[in-house]
Amino acid sequence: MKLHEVKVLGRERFGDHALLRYRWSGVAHEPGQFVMVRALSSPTLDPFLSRPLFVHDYDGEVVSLLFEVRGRGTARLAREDAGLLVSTPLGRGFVFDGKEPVALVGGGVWVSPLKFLSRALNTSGIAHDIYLEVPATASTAYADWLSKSYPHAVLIPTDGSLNSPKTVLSHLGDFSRYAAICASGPSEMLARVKEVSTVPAQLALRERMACANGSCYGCAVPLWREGARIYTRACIEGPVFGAEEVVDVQKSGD
Amino acid sequence: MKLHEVKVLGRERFGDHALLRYRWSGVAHEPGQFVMVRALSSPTLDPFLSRPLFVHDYDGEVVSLLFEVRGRGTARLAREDAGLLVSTPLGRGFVFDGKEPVALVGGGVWVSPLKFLSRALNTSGIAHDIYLEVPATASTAYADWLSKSYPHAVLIPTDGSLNSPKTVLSHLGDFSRYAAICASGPSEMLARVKEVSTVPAQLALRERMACANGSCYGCAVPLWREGARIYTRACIEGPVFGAEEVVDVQKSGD
Amino acid sequence: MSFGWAYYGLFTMASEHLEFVESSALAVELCGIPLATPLIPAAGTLAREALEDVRGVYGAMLPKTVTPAPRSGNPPPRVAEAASGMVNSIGLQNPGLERFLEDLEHYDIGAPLFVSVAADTVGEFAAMCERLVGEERVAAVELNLSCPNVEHGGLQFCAGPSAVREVVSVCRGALAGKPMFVKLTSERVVANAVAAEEAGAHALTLINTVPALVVDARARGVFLRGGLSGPAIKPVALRAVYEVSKVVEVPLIGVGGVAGGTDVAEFMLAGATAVQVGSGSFVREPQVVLEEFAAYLREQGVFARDLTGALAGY
Amino acid sequence: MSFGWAYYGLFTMASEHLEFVESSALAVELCGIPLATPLIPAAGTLAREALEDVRGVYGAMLPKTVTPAPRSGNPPPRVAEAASGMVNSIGLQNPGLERFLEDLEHYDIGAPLFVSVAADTVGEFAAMCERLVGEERVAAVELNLSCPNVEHGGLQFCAGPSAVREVVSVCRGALAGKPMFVKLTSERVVANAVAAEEAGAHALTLINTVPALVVDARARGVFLRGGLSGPAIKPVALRAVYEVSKVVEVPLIGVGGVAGGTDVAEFMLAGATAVQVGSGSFVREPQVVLEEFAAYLREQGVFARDLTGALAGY
Ligand SMILES: Cc1cc2nc3c(=O)[nH]c(=O)nc-3n(C[C@H](O)[C@H](O)[C@H](O)COP(=O)(O)OP(=O)(O)OC[C@H]3O[C@@H](n4cnc5c(N)ncnc54)[C@H](O)[C@@H]3O)c2cc1C
Ligand SMILES: Cc1cc2nc3c(=O)[nH]c(=O)nc-3n(C[C@H](O)[C@H](O)[C@H](O)COP(=O)(O)OP(=O)(O)OC[C@H]3O[C@@H](n4cnc5c(N)ncnc54)[C@H](O)[C@@H]3O)c2cc1C
Ligand SMILES: Cc1cc2nc3c(=O)[nH]c(=O)nc-3n(C[C@H](O)[C@H](O)[C@H](O)COP(=O)(O)O)c2cc1C
Ligand SMILES: Cc1cc2nc3c(=O)[nH]c(=O)nc-3n(C[C@H](O)[C@H](O)[C@H](O)COP(=O)(O)O)c2cc1C
Ligand code: FES
Ligand code: FES
Repeated sequence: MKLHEVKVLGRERFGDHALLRYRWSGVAHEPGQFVMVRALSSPTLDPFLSRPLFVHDYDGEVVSLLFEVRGRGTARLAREDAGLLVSTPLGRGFVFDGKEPVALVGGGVWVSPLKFLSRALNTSGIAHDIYLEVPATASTAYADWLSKSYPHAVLIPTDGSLNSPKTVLSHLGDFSRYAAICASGPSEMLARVKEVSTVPAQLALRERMACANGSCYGCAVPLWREGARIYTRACIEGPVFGAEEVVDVQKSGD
Repeated sequence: MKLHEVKVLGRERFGDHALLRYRWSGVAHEPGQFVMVRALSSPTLDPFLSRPLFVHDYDGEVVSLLFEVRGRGTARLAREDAGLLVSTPLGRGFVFDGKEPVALVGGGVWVSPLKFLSRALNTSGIAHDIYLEVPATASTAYADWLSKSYPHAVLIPTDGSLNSPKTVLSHLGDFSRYAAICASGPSEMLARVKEVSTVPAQLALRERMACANGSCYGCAVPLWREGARIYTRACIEGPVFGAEEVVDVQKSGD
Repeated sequence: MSFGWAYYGLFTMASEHLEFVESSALAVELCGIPLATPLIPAAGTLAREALEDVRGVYGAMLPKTVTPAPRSGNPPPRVAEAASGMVNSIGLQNPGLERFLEDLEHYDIGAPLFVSVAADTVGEFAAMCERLVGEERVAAVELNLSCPNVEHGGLQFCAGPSAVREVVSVCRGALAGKPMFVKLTSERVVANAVAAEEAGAHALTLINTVPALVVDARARGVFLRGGLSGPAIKPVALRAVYEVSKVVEVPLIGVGGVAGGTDVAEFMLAGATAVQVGSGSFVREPQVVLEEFAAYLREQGVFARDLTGALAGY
Repeated sequence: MSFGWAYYGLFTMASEHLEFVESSALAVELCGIPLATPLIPAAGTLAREALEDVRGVYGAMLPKTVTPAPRSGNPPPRVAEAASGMVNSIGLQNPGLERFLEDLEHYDIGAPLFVSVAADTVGEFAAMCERLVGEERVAAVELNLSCPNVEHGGLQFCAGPSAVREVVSVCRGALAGKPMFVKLTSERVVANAVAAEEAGAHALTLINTVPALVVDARARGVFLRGGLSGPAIKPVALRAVYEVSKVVEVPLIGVGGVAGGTDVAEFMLAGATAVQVGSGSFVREPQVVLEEFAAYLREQGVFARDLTGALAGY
């Protein structure tokens, strides 16, 4: 996969979370798409694989990525001095038929793509509400940043240990008020949205990835297609899927 | 092996060569000793092993290392932004019985330990001459730096392709003018010093190292000991050996 | 034998594509099949959706292993990272031989097409070979023997020389002279290689992934049981190629951990005629690997085909 | 079964040394031998000149493999770097058994002493064991079977189950009940492990280095033919421990690529009772590895001995 060296415009840290902004003059991003990234200083060996991250925001010139520092890869990305290599935007994002209002439902760091989605809906004049879970494990710094960054969102503090999926959904109340749901959260929340939503829902799924171009068949997502259960590839057919076609939400994406 | 994080005071580049200075308040270094070093940003995997480097100079507070950028490890060390991890001084260096004058003979990047050696001889008031080969492959920047850094040395430009060992030795002329020879250069030069020196010579050898504390038996140097040919460990019994006890100089140290 | 680089005539490296006026610097021949470059994608690491950038880079195309019937593959997780590599357990997800053949035109990169096959029984292996022998678009068949033989209690076809000999000789008969590569793992590779050659293999592909386990210490669970690939296994793969090259006559195809141009050279020096790129292509562009390899050839003043086995002791 | 960390009473991590008021958090038992920590140096990776910093870190001492007569070892180069690891070919340089035993006191780190042995023939193996059986300072003997059997054309003692069975049963007899560990490579590890257990091994050490080759592309030469170790082989070693743990009853000692505290946990979860640290100790302090492992135990609220085999599926 070809990665492009980009100019990092800024790095911010909120506890274990980081926001990274870079200039992008290539092909335009769509909400729900992701990019493969790696630190410039680790071209091959440590860590070996590039990391998939949702496009958190994109204004036509600047892309931002929001991530949690978990392991070797994200630790490197968060380091101040590291240059950045990124792919072009990958996969299929959220799709709209213009019906409104739309509910955006998110939780944890997975709220990331909803920012860009909200921007796109605003541009298209599509009414929407945002409901975001803030797990108890999130740092105050991240929680504060979330409330500033999503000023119109309903923020729902949850008991993170269980990822309390009911909490955000109970705030949302009657699904039928909405024309559609777009969800990006921990696997239990997504599973719950799939289970209970009475209106069309789209789920931003994650799965372990290696190639991110359809070659390795690593990022398998079980779907119903023409009545049969098949594994499709999240990197080229997703990461956003219609909830009804997803067989079940795998926890290996958490 | 325990490595210590040190404050890098400066990095200079001369073509493919680099000089790195750091503050050191631990146990004092001796001329001919070496340290194991690695970039702070690569604690384990890439590259895996630490790199052995001679102590180029040491004034009681600041250590400097002179190295050629060859592969992954030295490339990292030469990068401006990398922090540094270093071991305490390791191995056995040059030894003196006070006889003078002494000839210091070096070539290529291996001239490195002779700087510190010259400083120590000056301190002890031992007269010495320095003869340094400058291979044709060296950059002008490095050649210029050498002539500034070793102002009293006889610099001998050589046809680097053959490492022309005769050249430096012919400049040196009659060995018997000297009480001792201390050599640090490419393997062919060291082999030649061993072969032709008529006075006691000490050779600063290198060999591939992994542990640098005697554990792995990787850094084998063939020696004559009590009439038998044995392999000793350069990291704890060397890297400086008496030429007469060395069976032959291995090119795997180049 | 080596030629000065000047011999190549004009050699220019464009930013996007290599252009050889004398392109024979990179060309090799494998079982009589001319390859424009010695690089081949490793089976299972290049899908038809990702062929855009590899035209002119690979000397042949080799799609993911195909089985007689469609396979849906293993549940996720299927991939995990390891030190300098990765572990995978895909489970041979593929559309099955018939459907694969219907879509064969999608694998056209303007280079010979090789097809990797696997099956549960020797009989099924033979049937696939019989189906492929008349397929003119298929220049060679690679037998993937790192799959369980259901007739032998699930032991792999490459578990030992006798199992290898059986499946290879049957496929050799079924393929009636069409070039057949036999792909082995590092386990018992010398004995298996000899058996494969004796049974009629035209070339050997060395090596498949190395059995591995990834444990999640925090979850205290097995994360993945699969095969290790990537730079971590390069020294193991090089050793396999080197040892096997001393005991067989057939050409070898080296695979395992190639991620740069000198890796390609190392495999050829150790005895390989062609080299496959797998996981390395996930982190570096095959195009760049080829450019680096071409630069190496230029620096050393040799042709690719002269590297094979041209290894001195240290 | 797991206990809350509070159970340990006072647990303080000093900057230089671990201090356990309730030190049983780290303790394990191996073949009836109590070890204060589950860490053991891997044979050949800790010399008597380097024991200063490992007191209290290792639960037992294990010096480099000893042979009946002195060996001078291989000519250099003997070590080379690889991706996330290294390759070595030391050639068992050692002073020979008698001289080694004379110097035995130099290996005292205040912990049980294990001795690794290798020989050219089964008879020599047996003779070494007979010499060691009466040596009270030696708590256990590890048979290093990754060495060539000169009576069998240079094939390794661990080339296959029948060879393993022969040498292990003879040594078992010679050792008359003294704990005997049998060290195997990853090749054919399950079959060899079963054979070793049947022949009387008290524990199995898994794995030795993986056969590897390092090529110098610029010099167009073999740089080193040896064994790969380090993090690169960790997934291979974990797999060996895991698969073997399912088919044998004897305790396992995991080794391969340990360079941090969670690596230790991974090996124990996969089925190991104790864990050896080899090349990892060249790049990280064993002391730090132990501290990280202790922190892991505290975080998870478990005792070391409870980890062995406590692995769930994902
Ligand atoms: C389509 C997609 C979009 C994503 N977007 C974001 C995002 O916007 N913000 C964010 O914080 N995280 C996101 N993730 C998850 C993110 O990729 C992982 O958290 C990250 O890779 C962990 O890397 P690491 O180096 O910190 O962890 P390590 O533990 O070092 O990772 C080891 C390996 O596991 C993979 N991995 C680990 N966790 C996950 C995971 N949850 N999902 C997939 N692969 C994983 C890594 O990519 C790597 O290959 C996304 C994942 C996918 C698939
Ligand atoms: C005692 C001693 C002192 C040394 N002092 C100096 C010095 O002052 N200046 C200097 O430039 N070089 C010195 N060297 C050599 C230096 O260690 C190597 O040039 C360096 O390790 C190459 O590392 P790399 O990452 O650039 O190369 P890589 O090719 O990435 O190295 C791969 C592996 O080979 C080893 N290696 C490569 N070349 C050599 C070599 N010539 N000798 C030993 N190991 C090698 C590396 O340490 C590493 O383990 C010394 C070597 C020894 C043993
Ligand atoms: C994701 C993935 C899928 C693979 N699928 C196959 C396959 O279908 N058939 C096969 O013979 N080998 C398969 N392999 C093994 C590779 O072809 C190759 O032998 C191995 O990965 C070592 O090469 P590498 O280190 O360059 O990846 C696969 C490897 C990976 C990483
Ligand atoms: C330099 C070196 C020397 C070794 N010598 C021996 C030895 O004498 N006997 C033995 O059984 N194993 C020996 N080994 C193998 C190790 O004990 C261990 O099995 C292997 O290195 C894998 O562990 P690691 O990845 O932690 O190094 C040696 C390994 C290295 C790196
Ligand atoms: S990540 Fe390889 S197919 Fe999706
Ligand atoms: S480097 Fe290990 S013994 Fe010298």
